[in-house]
Amino acid sequence: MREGGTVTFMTPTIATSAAPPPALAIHNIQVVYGGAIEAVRDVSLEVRPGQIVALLGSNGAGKSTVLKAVSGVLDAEDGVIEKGSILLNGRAVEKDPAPAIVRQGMVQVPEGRRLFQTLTVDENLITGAHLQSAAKLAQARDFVFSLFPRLAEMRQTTAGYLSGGEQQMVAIGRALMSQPKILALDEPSLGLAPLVVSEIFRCIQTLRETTGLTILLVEQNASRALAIADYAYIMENGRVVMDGTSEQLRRNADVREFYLGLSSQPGRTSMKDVKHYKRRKRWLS
Amino acid sequence: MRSGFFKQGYGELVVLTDSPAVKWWTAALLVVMALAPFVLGNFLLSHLTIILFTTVGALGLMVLTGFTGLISLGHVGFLMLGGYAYAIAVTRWGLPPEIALVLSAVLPALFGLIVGIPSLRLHGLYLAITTLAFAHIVSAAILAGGELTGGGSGIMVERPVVLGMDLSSDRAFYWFCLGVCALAVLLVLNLRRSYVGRALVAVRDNDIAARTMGISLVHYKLLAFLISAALTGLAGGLMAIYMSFVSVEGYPFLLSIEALAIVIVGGIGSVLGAVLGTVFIVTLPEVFASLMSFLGGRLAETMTTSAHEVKTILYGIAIIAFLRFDPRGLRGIWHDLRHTWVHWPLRY
Amino acid sequence: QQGVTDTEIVIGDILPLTGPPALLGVAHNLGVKAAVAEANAAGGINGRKLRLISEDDGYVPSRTIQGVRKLINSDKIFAFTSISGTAQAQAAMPLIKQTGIPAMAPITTYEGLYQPTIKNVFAVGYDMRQAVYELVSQMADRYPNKKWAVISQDDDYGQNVRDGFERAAKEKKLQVVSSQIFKKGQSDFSSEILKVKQAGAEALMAGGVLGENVTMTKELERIGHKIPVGVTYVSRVPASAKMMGSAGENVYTVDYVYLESSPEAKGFMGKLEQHLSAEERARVNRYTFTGYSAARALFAAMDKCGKALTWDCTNAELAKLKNLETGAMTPISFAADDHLAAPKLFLLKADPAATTYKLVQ
Amino acid sequence: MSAVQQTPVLEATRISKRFGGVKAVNDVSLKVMPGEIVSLIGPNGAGKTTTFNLVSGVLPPSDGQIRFQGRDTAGLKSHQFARLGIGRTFQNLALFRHGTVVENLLVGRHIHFRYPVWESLVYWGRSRREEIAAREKVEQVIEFLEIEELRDKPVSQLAYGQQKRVELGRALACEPSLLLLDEIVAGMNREEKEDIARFTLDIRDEFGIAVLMIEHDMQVVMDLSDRVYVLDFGCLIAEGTPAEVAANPAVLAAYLGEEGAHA
Amino acid sequence: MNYFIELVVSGLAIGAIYGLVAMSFAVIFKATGIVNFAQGEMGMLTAYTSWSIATALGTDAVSTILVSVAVGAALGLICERLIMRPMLGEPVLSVVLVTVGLAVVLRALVTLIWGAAPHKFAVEGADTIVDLGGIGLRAGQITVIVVLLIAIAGFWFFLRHSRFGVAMRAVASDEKTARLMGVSTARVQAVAWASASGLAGLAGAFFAVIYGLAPTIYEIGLKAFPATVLGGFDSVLGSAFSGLFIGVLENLVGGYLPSTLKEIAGFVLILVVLMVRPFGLFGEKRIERV
Ligand SMILES: Nc1ncnc2c1ncn2[C@@H]1O[C@H](COP(=O)(O)OP(=O)(O)OP(=O)(O)O)[C@@H](O)[C@H]1O
Ligand SMILES: Nc1ncnc2c1ncn2[C@@H]1O[C@H](COP(=O)(O)OP(=O)(O)OP(=O)(O)O)[C@@H](O)[C@H]1O
Ligand SMILES: CC(C)C[C@H](N)C(=O)O
Ligand SMILES: [Mg+2]
Ligand SMILES: [Mg+2]
Repeated sequence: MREGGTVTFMTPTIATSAAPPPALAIHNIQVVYGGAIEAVRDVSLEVRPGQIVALLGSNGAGKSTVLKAVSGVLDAEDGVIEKGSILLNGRAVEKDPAPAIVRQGMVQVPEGRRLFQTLTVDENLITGAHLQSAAKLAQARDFVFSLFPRLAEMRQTTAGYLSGGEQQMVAIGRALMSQPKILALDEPSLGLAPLVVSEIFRCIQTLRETTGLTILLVEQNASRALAIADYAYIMENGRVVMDGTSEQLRRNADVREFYLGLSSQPGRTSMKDVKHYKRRKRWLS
Repeated sequence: MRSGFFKQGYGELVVLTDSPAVKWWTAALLVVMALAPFVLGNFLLSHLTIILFTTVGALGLMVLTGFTGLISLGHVGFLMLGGYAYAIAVTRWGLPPEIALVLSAVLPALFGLIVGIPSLRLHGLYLAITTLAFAHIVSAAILAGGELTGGGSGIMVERPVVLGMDLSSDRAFYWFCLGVCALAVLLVLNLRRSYVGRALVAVRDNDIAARTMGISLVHYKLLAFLISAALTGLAGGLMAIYMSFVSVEGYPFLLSIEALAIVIVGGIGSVLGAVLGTVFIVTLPEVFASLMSFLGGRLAETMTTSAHEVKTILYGIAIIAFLRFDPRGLRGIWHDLRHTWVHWPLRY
Repeated sequence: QQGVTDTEIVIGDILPLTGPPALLGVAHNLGVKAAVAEANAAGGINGRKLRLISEDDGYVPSRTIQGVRKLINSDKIFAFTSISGTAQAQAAMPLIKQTGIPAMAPITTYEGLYQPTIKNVFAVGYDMRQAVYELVSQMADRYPNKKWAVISQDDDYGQNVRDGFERAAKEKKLQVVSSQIFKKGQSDFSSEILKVKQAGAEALMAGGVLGENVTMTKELERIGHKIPVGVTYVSRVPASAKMMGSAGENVYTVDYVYLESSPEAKGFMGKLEQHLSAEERARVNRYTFTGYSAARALFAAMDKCGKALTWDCTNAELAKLKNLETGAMTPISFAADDHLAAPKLFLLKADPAATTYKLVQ
Repeated sequence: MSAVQQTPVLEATRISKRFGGVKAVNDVSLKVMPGEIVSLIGPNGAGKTTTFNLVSGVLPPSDGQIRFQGRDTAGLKSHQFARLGIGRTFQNLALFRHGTVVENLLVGRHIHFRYPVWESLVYWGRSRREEIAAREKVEQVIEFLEIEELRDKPVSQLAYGQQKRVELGRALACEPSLLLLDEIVAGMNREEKEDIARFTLDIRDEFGIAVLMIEHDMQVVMDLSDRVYVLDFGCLIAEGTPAEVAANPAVLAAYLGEEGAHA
Repeated sequence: MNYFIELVVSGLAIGAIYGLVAMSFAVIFKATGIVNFAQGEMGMLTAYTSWSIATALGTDAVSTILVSVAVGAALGLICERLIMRPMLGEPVLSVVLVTVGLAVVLRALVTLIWGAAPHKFAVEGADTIVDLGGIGLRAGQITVIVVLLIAIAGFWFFLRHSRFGVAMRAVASDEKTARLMGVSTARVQAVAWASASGLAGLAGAFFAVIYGLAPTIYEIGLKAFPATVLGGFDSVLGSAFSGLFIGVLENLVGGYLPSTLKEIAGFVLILVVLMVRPFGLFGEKRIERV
């Protein structure tokens, strides 16, 4: 984002009261795919207004599944929330369809971009603002272009022809078009160049600071995520195995080794020096 | 529950089934099928015969649409070519029926190659429509075929003697179809588990990736059309023998659709699905017919004129309800049943 | 014999109950049903009640074969009161011939049904080819020195129309300027009719089944080419007259079945009233007459066989049938070497105002 | 690298690719020697994936020459590249999503089957033997990549990172002499990245496969690569050892940013 | 020359009906990515229903048109709600097959309710022959051409200037993600079905008025297929114009060549066109990338 500040299109939430109710609260959900595969078991987490909460975990841990459950799109993959509840601003939404959830101000940037390939960049953005008035649409679009100037040049390009990184920018921009109150990001830095990654994280932070946007962030880049998150959960094999403030986690030895790549000795280990393949599931104990 | 998760050689990994139970059941089914004519009445026997040769055709479409993902709305064209190839070979050229049956597979296969050529450039519905156009053109050509094809009047064919079997007996014809069908199922199963079958599926799922694996799209799409058309043509030949008559009107567009229905209801991409789908789609209308005469009694008599409509409506609703209930098709239901059976009372 | 029990005789018919000519098949079926109801009301045939099984072939020959096979092999019927359209009957003939089951062929009569005589097949009606020949000849007499065109369907039925037309054209030395064949099921005839006009034709033989003929006359009207049109008796139903409307002013046909309004048909219409529901009566047309007549002829023969009802006896009795009055058409007779009951033909002209056809004197 | 005379596995000379008016790749030359791990980096949209597409035959170059082990690839059909010994993974997963993991890997071995098509219908004798041999090879790959538990799962049911691993397996099953990896560690956590890094090194060391990879993760690039090429707007802007490249101001400006270099 | 013009003009009249049906195919495809095989049947059912309504309530031309649009749209909504809605998100082929099932049901339903006999759909003035410089056209035929032009203009405006049009395409492109963005895919589908059935209903009603009411009207669906393909499956306007074009082509073929060729003229044409443009004349190109 070009020097912050100018972002005024979102109504700031009042983040004053001592313990505001969580913007998003998940209680003990269990998700089953195809009536047979249990992908998420007994997961609970909470995101307070204005917080950035990170959700970390290895491949297949169930992070994306949690986000899909929150957004109400599990049914498209034959998944169901078997147990538990999801509260958005105190309202149970686990049975709501996706558009209803968007209307309540929660939008997701899905994993793997999932652009509307045959539509142009502009049309992708317009779809993102589907529930917005025309005036707000223009405003939101200007904001997105200020965030990703590269997209402004590619407005009329068919999205399917963009490079991976450009697609990711469109995906994030598209979600921002609806001016959400809660934003769920599934691996936003995936496939982005370092310069852009920095930019994205800076922008997430600025968004939060200037607009009070609440953010649930699924990331593999743990050091980045922990750097901006207030609180974080770590998932393994469909369960939350650890949670705490970013500070606490950053100090945890396991997290340091397996997520931040910092061994007990000072200094960074070169990837070349990793001598053996590490085994998973040690969190299960 | 099955045991035997431990394999002693890699050979065991490529077998069609590693379950003794499945082997036993298959053998039992074959024996029962072979003995069926001794117990079944005329009607059921001819119904089974229809199922058998329809399965052969359905397998053909399964190879093309199910494996390779090329949707065809014109399979009735291959069926028609197969039927006419047989009829013309036997009645016009006086060829022996064995050779005529081979022709009924070969001629459509050649046409399959021609129809396949557009598939290299066209995708999805556009290809589907070209196959539809092909079927239309075939029927127009046959109508204009004069003496050779009998134009609009069609050709009568007698039930032949094939390999010493006199097919004019319904039983003999049943056994013949059973043999052909079993062979076709086996061949397609083998095809599916070989590199050829995997290449076809790869083309369906991701043609660019398939190309980088060294799979030539031209080669395999044409191959799919070739095999598919040959099987469907053979089914056409059998159907001509069964009907003893070929005419252009005997091959309405609806047959293409029913073939697709078989493939989809059965479960895309599965040989078992093709078989189950055929049984389902071929039997469904008969079930409704007998249901109506059973329930109807006098009612059925008074509504003879609407009976056909009621039957058709029930048929349509059954298909809709079925897909609504389980869009993965019969194969999906089959897997669920098996899963429940194996895991019960646990759910996961 | 199959289909016969102590109390019951099962008979069957196969007809286009769906598809383009369903109107005709359904009406025909009603005629058969009326005959069955009448016979049953009178105590059945030698004490056995009749039961009718109707099969639909949708006007598709291959389905006719299947249906015939089903009726003979599964339903085990004793006899056929009717065998579908021309191409359909043609396709089913070998099967019927082979089994020897008594079969009436009252829907469209053509040479293949009776020449050479088939032991168990009896055609009730006027030969289609012959009828077209008569029609064209009579029209040629009324409208001498006209240039002619013919448009016909691309199947056996159309072939019969063409054959009859060509014979008439040859004998009457007609100048034929356009001869077109259309694909069964076609609905738009604008190019065909423009072609007729372009060729300078002054009279047309329209060889469609029903809707096709209607569309052709309406197209003629639209392009302002008012010429006399001949249609086959197949089209001689109220619906066609109604649909042609003012375009039907110059439409001729020949038929051997009494007009619904004629005095001869009065008794028959009364019977229909008795045996059919109001809803069914709304569907009645000339095919009801043919269905009834054929069934009556069959029943008469079966009746003569007495208790020992067999196929051979029925076939033999049918061949001996003389001057059977049905009240629906002129009397029916067969002979051992003549299985065509060719009743008398009348020349008819459409009467758009009354949405029917009327006799031409 | 010892012998200078060695023929490069891959040698692209001044290749370009235009899409309509856009020059996605502009006059790029690059070379991969046997046993090398080479990285291709650059900002988003720089043309890296397009370069891969050219090199692996997915797209024909508008200009330039691509030699593979000394052999000119001009005029080759795209499916023929695999037979030259090029295996690759895709940035946006391109698995055969209806198949299981094993089936996907077996497709990877496609070019190694020798028996004629019709024998597949028989599945006996030669065809069966070859199928068994292929299966054996695939099991080795599965073992190597430690995806035993996923073996019979349909790939559509796998999580993103698992799918990437299967893609790697599929490319390995090809037994290529050059492996192209397009952002393979994207979407993996540190631990998994280390695994992949280890695999990559082993692939090179044990199987002698040269690797050309596109990567945005600088640690992986810096730690593994023997050499690095940097693309920007379709043009090569730098080339050299990781350290040289990381110090290049043009690269810093266009790609790494101040902090990226040591992130 | 006059002969040629007469062929062309008559072709436009039937082509306008193809055009309406072709448009309706394209509308549903554009919004949901599926082909509705019951489109011709929707037209037929609408024609019959409108006929029943018209015979009961009198038959002036304008109200007949309005009734058929309304009936068509209502039928579309009902089918969407009862049959298509539950199929949202299911594999394309399954959904397409459901429409085939629907077609079978509707076809039989029409015969069941109204019988197989053809009827005249009499609309005041529809049969009047209007003389256009020596060429006679029935008022009904002229009206259908005009109606097609109005529909083209309407849809052009709708697709060009409304965000709903964009949302429709988004749904067709990726249903799940569209929902993530707050697009109610159900509503998009409902609107698509309603408007497509309205178009098909118009086509069916006009066909019935011009050629008579018969249970074979559904064949306009099959006849309009080539038009949709020619225009491009996702090109609503392209399909409309292609309908006109195919109507004219058929007539010219019928007029100058043996008339049996007329039935396959459209199909032969699309074969040729697709070889040159694999996605129709105005269709969107498929994205092929890795
Ligand atoms: N559609 C599906 N059907 C069946 N199983 C699924 C499906 N989607 C995911 N799974 C399974 O659920 C588990 C969790 O998947 P999920 O995508 O949530 O993981 P993730 O934490 O997001 O991993 P990644 O970091 O790789 O994206 C995985 O083991 C996966 O195999
Ligand atoms: N098939 C295509 N048609 C049109 N433009 C294309 C096509 N493929 C790529 N491009 C364009 O070429 C440029 C380079 O794309 P490419 O995918 O090679 O980038 P990249 O370096 O891989 O980027 P990233 O790191 O984001 O994946 C982009 O601007 C993209 O929009
Ligand atoms: C009942 C009618 C359909 C008969 C028609 N004339 C035919 O012979 O084909
Ligand atoms: Mg994920
Ligand atoms: Mg890329």
